[in-house]
Amino acid sequence: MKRTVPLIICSLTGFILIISWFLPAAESWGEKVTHWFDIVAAFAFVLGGANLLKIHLQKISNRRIGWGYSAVTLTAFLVTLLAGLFKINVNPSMNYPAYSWSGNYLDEGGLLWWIYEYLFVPLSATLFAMLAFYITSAAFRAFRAKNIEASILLFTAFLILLGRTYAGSLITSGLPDSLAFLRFENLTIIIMSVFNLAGSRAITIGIALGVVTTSLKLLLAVDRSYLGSD
Amino acid sequence: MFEKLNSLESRWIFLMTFLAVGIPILLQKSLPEKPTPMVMDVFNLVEDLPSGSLILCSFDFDPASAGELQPMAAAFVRHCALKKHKIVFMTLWPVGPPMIQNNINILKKEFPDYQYGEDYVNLGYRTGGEGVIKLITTSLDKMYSEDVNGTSLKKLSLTKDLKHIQGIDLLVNISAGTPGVIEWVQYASTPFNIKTVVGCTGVTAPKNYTYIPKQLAGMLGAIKGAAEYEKASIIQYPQLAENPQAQEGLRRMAPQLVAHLLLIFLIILGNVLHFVGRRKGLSS
Amino acid sequence: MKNSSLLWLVIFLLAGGYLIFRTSHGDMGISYVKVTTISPEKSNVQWTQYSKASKKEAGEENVQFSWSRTIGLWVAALSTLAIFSFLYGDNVFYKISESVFIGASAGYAMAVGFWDGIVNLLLRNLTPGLMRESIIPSIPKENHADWFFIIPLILGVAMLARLLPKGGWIARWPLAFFIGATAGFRLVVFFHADFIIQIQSTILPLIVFTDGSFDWQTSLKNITIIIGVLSCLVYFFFSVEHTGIIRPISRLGIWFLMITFGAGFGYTVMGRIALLAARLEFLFSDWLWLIDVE
Amino acid sequence: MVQHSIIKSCCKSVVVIATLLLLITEGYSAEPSPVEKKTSIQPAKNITIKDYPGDLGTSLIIEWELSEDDQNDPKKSFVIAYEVYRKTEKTEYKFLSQVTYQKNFYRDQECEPDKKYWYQVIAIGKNNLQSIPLESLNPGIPILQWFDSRRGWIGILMLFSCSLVVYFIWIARKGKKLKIRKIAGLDAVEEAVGRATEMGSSCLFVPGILDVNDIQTIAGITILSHVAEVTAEYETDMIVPTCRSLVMTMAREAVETAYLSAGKPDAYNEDDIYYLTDEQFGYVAGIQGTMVRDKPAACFYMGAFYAESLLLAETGNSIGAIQIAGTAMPSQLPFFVAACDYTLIGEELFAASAYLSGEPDQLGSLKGQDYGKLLCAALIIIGCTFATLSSLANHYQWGTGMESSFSSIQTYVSENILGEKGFRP
Repeated sequence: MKRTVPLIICSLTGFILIISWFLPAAESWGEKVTHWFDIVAAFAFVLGGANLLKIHLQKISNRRIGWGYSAVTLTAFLVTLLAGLFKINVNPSMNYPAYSWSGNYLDEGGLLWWIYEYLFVPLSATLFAMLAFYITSAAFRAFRAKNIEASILLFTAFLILLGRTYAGSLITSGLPDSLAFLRFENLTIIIMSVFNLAGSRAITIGIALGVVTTSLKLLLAVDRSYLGSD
Repeated sequence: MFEKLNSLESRWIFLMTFLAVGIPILLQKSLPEKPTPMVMDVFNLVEDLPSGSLILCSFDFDPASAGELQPMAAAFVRHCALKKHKIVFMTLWPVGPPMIQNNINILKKEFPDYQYGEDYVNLGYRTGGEGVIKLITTSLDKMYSEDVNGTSLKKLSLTKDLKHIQGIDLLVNISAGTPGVIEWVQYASTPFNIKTVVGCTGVTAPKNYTYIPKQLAGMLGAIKGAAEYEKASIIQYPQLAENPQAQEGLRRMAPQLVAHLLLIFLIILGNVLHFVGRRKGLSS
Repeated sequence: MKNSSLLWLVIFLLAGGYLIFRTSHGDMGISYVKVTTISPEKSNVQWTQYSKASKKEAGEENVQFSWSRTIGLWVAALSTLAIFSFLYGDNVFYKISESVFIGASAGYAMAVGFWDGIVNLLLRNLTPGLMRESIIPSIPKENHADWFFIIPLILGVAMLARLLPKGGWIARWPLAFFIGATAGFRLVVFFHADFIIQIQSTILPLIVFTDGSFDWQTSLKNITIIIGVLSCLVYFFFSVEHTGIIRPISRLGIWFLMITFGAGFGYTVMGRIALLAARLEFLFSDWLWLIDVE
Repeated sequence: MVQHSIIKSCCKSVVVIATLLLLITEGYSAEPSPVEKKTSIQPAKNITIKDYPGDLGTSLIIEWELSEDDQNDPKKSFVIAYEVYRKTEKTEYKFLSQVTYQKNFYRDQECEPDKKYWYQVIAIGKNNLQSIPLESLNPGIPILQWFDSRRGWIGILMLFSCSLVVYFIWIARKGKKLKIRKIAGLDAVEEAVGRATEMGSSCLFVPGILDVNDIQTIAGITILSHVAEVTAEYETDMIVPTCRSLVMTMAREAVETAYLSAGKPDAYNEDDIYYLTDEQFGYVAGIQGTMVRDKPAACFYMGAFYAESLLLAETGNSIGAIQIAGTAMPSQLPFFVAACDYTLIGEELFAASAYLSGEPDQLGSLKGQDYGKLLCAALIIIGCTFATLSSLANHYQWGTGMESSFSSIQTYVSENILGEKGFRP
């Protein structure tokens, strides 16, 4: 019972949605469910938040290594959450000054805006920017002509790297027009629109088949590990 | 020497990267970019539209990709304003509204004649991804009955007659991922034949190549695309040459060049080490 | 080891001293705001609004020094440096900013989830009247409750049964619902957009004539694309061992894939460098005032 | 003196050239531009109204031929837009919408089924010029349809592909042995966990950054359950930080079951599967920290990844972990391929759970999937053959009968079977 009912729910919902795709009257059902999902995901935040509180409180109360950092995490979490939920320091909307809650939670000047602007944005942008460092170290370490496959990977990357800057067009600008396709910027285009196109298309087709089969396995209850045990 | 290089710690590579990017920024030099045909296609599309055309800008990116995409967005917005086009802003990303605001601030500062409600409107964010696109091609007010400030769209002169986006003259989508280019192509530009141009990050550019020229009129890829667009704008509107903010992308091409060269150097170095190491391994 | 830590200490002290010196002279790291008083029509409520001002506007009327934003600027700059310090090795500064980041971003995600998911989606549709009176006065008068939104409400509450000591199994129902919905929805969407449409766009003539003469460039391009797609597909075959005739074909497929990956890698470099450039511009321009890009 | 005169004559010629240039440019700008001369514009031609197929009878498509004054180059085009007006049996013409130049259709989506609608199209030119209206003689009637016939062929192909999968699952259940080729990345799972055990350190499993409404995440979780069986056997710790609350819930269910079926329910610790934050880079920062502090010996990245792929893989590299990644995000595959020991490319991610489980019905589904690829290859080959034949027939003029039959087969394959038309002629 505890396992059968969810399996029935799963298959039923899935097959109804598949059929609805062919019926104009039911065209928007898939999107409706997406909306619902956003709502349920918002409810699920309670689970995540509770877990976050539990783990860090445990760490603090047990005085485990690094419990101080847990305290920092908890403080940051609670301050941000409250700033957001209570719209601290947010002015009402211009059009509805009488409604003190009508402002947007992220309006300039609010506490959440401050956290967003001066913590959230710089931190996430900096982590993203770290990729510039990792991409160079990965290129140095991994791009070695160990075998034919690796050499092809390395050579293509090399061509594209040159072709995408001023240096590349400078080096090959002397080529005559009859050999224009050998200019780096043109080689880049050929690689992108022929070889890359073929490779990406095959990957896309394969993924589509993988998604279809995985979905089918879920709907036919062949795959049910997500349901756990009784 | 060989042993030392072979066990080169990542820290030194990181330091080299830092210098390769940092020094050109401090020097503030820009390179002579030449707009490629693809970028010129996009530029001409905006340029050749009659003044007052209606342009929908969907800025689907977040602060993390703003480094790459904001110069592009700003270049589009400046160009539209110089051509006196009407702009409707929107975003499919929850963190998109500040990205729109950055560009509206440009309009406020550099084009004080541009009036909100008359020349541009900010619709803000709605959740739902492709669902939003599908709805606004049918009826705008089912998704957006009011703008980002809560003003009814019926009260703004630009949007009071706008029923859906089928009638817009150009769709500009600046996107860093999903929902973004693919959704706009699938649900707006293809079924309704809406002229669409996109600006996208270097990561997503390869995939988007498949849509050109049938479904997309043009694409700006990564910061190079932005730099070339800025260059094209400066050639057409020389007054932009005096505005350092209008050359963000161009300025970022100098660090690009040095960093690319560093990367090429490192790849070569890595391979030389690899072959030397293999020979040593064989001989011993 | 000791020498190097001493060296680092000296560098830190020098850098700190330099920052303090320049800040005390008002040469860097200061934020200004433009102050405007907002008094909406038909209302006696009034408030002051602050918006960002550049350092060039510093002397102007209505522009004043802002404590909160100056602190913010320093927080932003120092946390940027703290994250970068991870490249050298794990350290206390990185750990602090990591902890702050995890906490703040989780809190932020939840606040956004509450306002966008619960209020703007669920309550707006379920109780438009109440929302119009309180939080979202812009809801049009003609909007009525959409009772379908009872379903996600029930599913959401069922989800929370996990918190109960014994009712955890109820939480599987909403999960099963969404797994089923995802599977059904994605199955058709992927089959259509990524299978059928991709096959459709691969149907190309192998021999092309343009203006009455053989167009070898397009022909070669089309042939390469088709060979590439087919050989990659062969590589993905699972139920056949890659031996005999299959072996060279799947090998060719891998080569195509490797070119694709190499191209993707090379193309991405530009984007990543641009991101680093943007961060450094922030440090050099907004914070250190070494260059001026405003 | 001589110098002086040279300078003088130079100056003179400069003045003359400048005057000439000025005159030429003056002449250019003085000539009235063609736009201003125009006093009337040609209307659009041949309006047709059709029912929009596959809907509930709420839309009509109005098509026309472009006005002669409508040019692709906007600088030369006199027409800048078309206005569409509509009338019903009860009302007069009312403005409906405007579409831009070079566009020859409009989809009216505000109709009611079985009602009659007439349309009028007026070309709008620069300087507020208007053409005479082009009116439709026959009304359009939207028709309600319960089944979207455009999707008929797709339905058939989908049913066929799905039944292949179901058929092979059934065959496998009946006991037929199925062969599967080796997938190196998956053979390495046990080796990686074994090494972690030897070294006395833990494993790390990252199920991607999307929520459970993405198939990749679900595929990642099913792989997690198989990996968990291995770690349970080896009694190695495994930590699973998640980016979404629902993923955490689902992962806990899966891992608990895996430990149970491995006969080690006591070894399961709920707190090893924990929620970090929904934000992409906050999540990465957290995992990076865990990696450098706990130093897991084996890292698995299975699911949907964006930019964090390389951040994770390079950090994993710096701590010397064995790394196995799998994703169906094409843009991130290059980074995993470059920085990880083994990578499951696209489809292999979805095949992984079947491969790892080794259950006959799972393996059957893989076989079905392969037949899907055969179907795909067959369609491509048939389509390309007829496309080539029609191109050749066209060039060498093999006779109109042959030419048109080749091209009509090709058109039917790409536009009806694979395209937008479906069952419609």
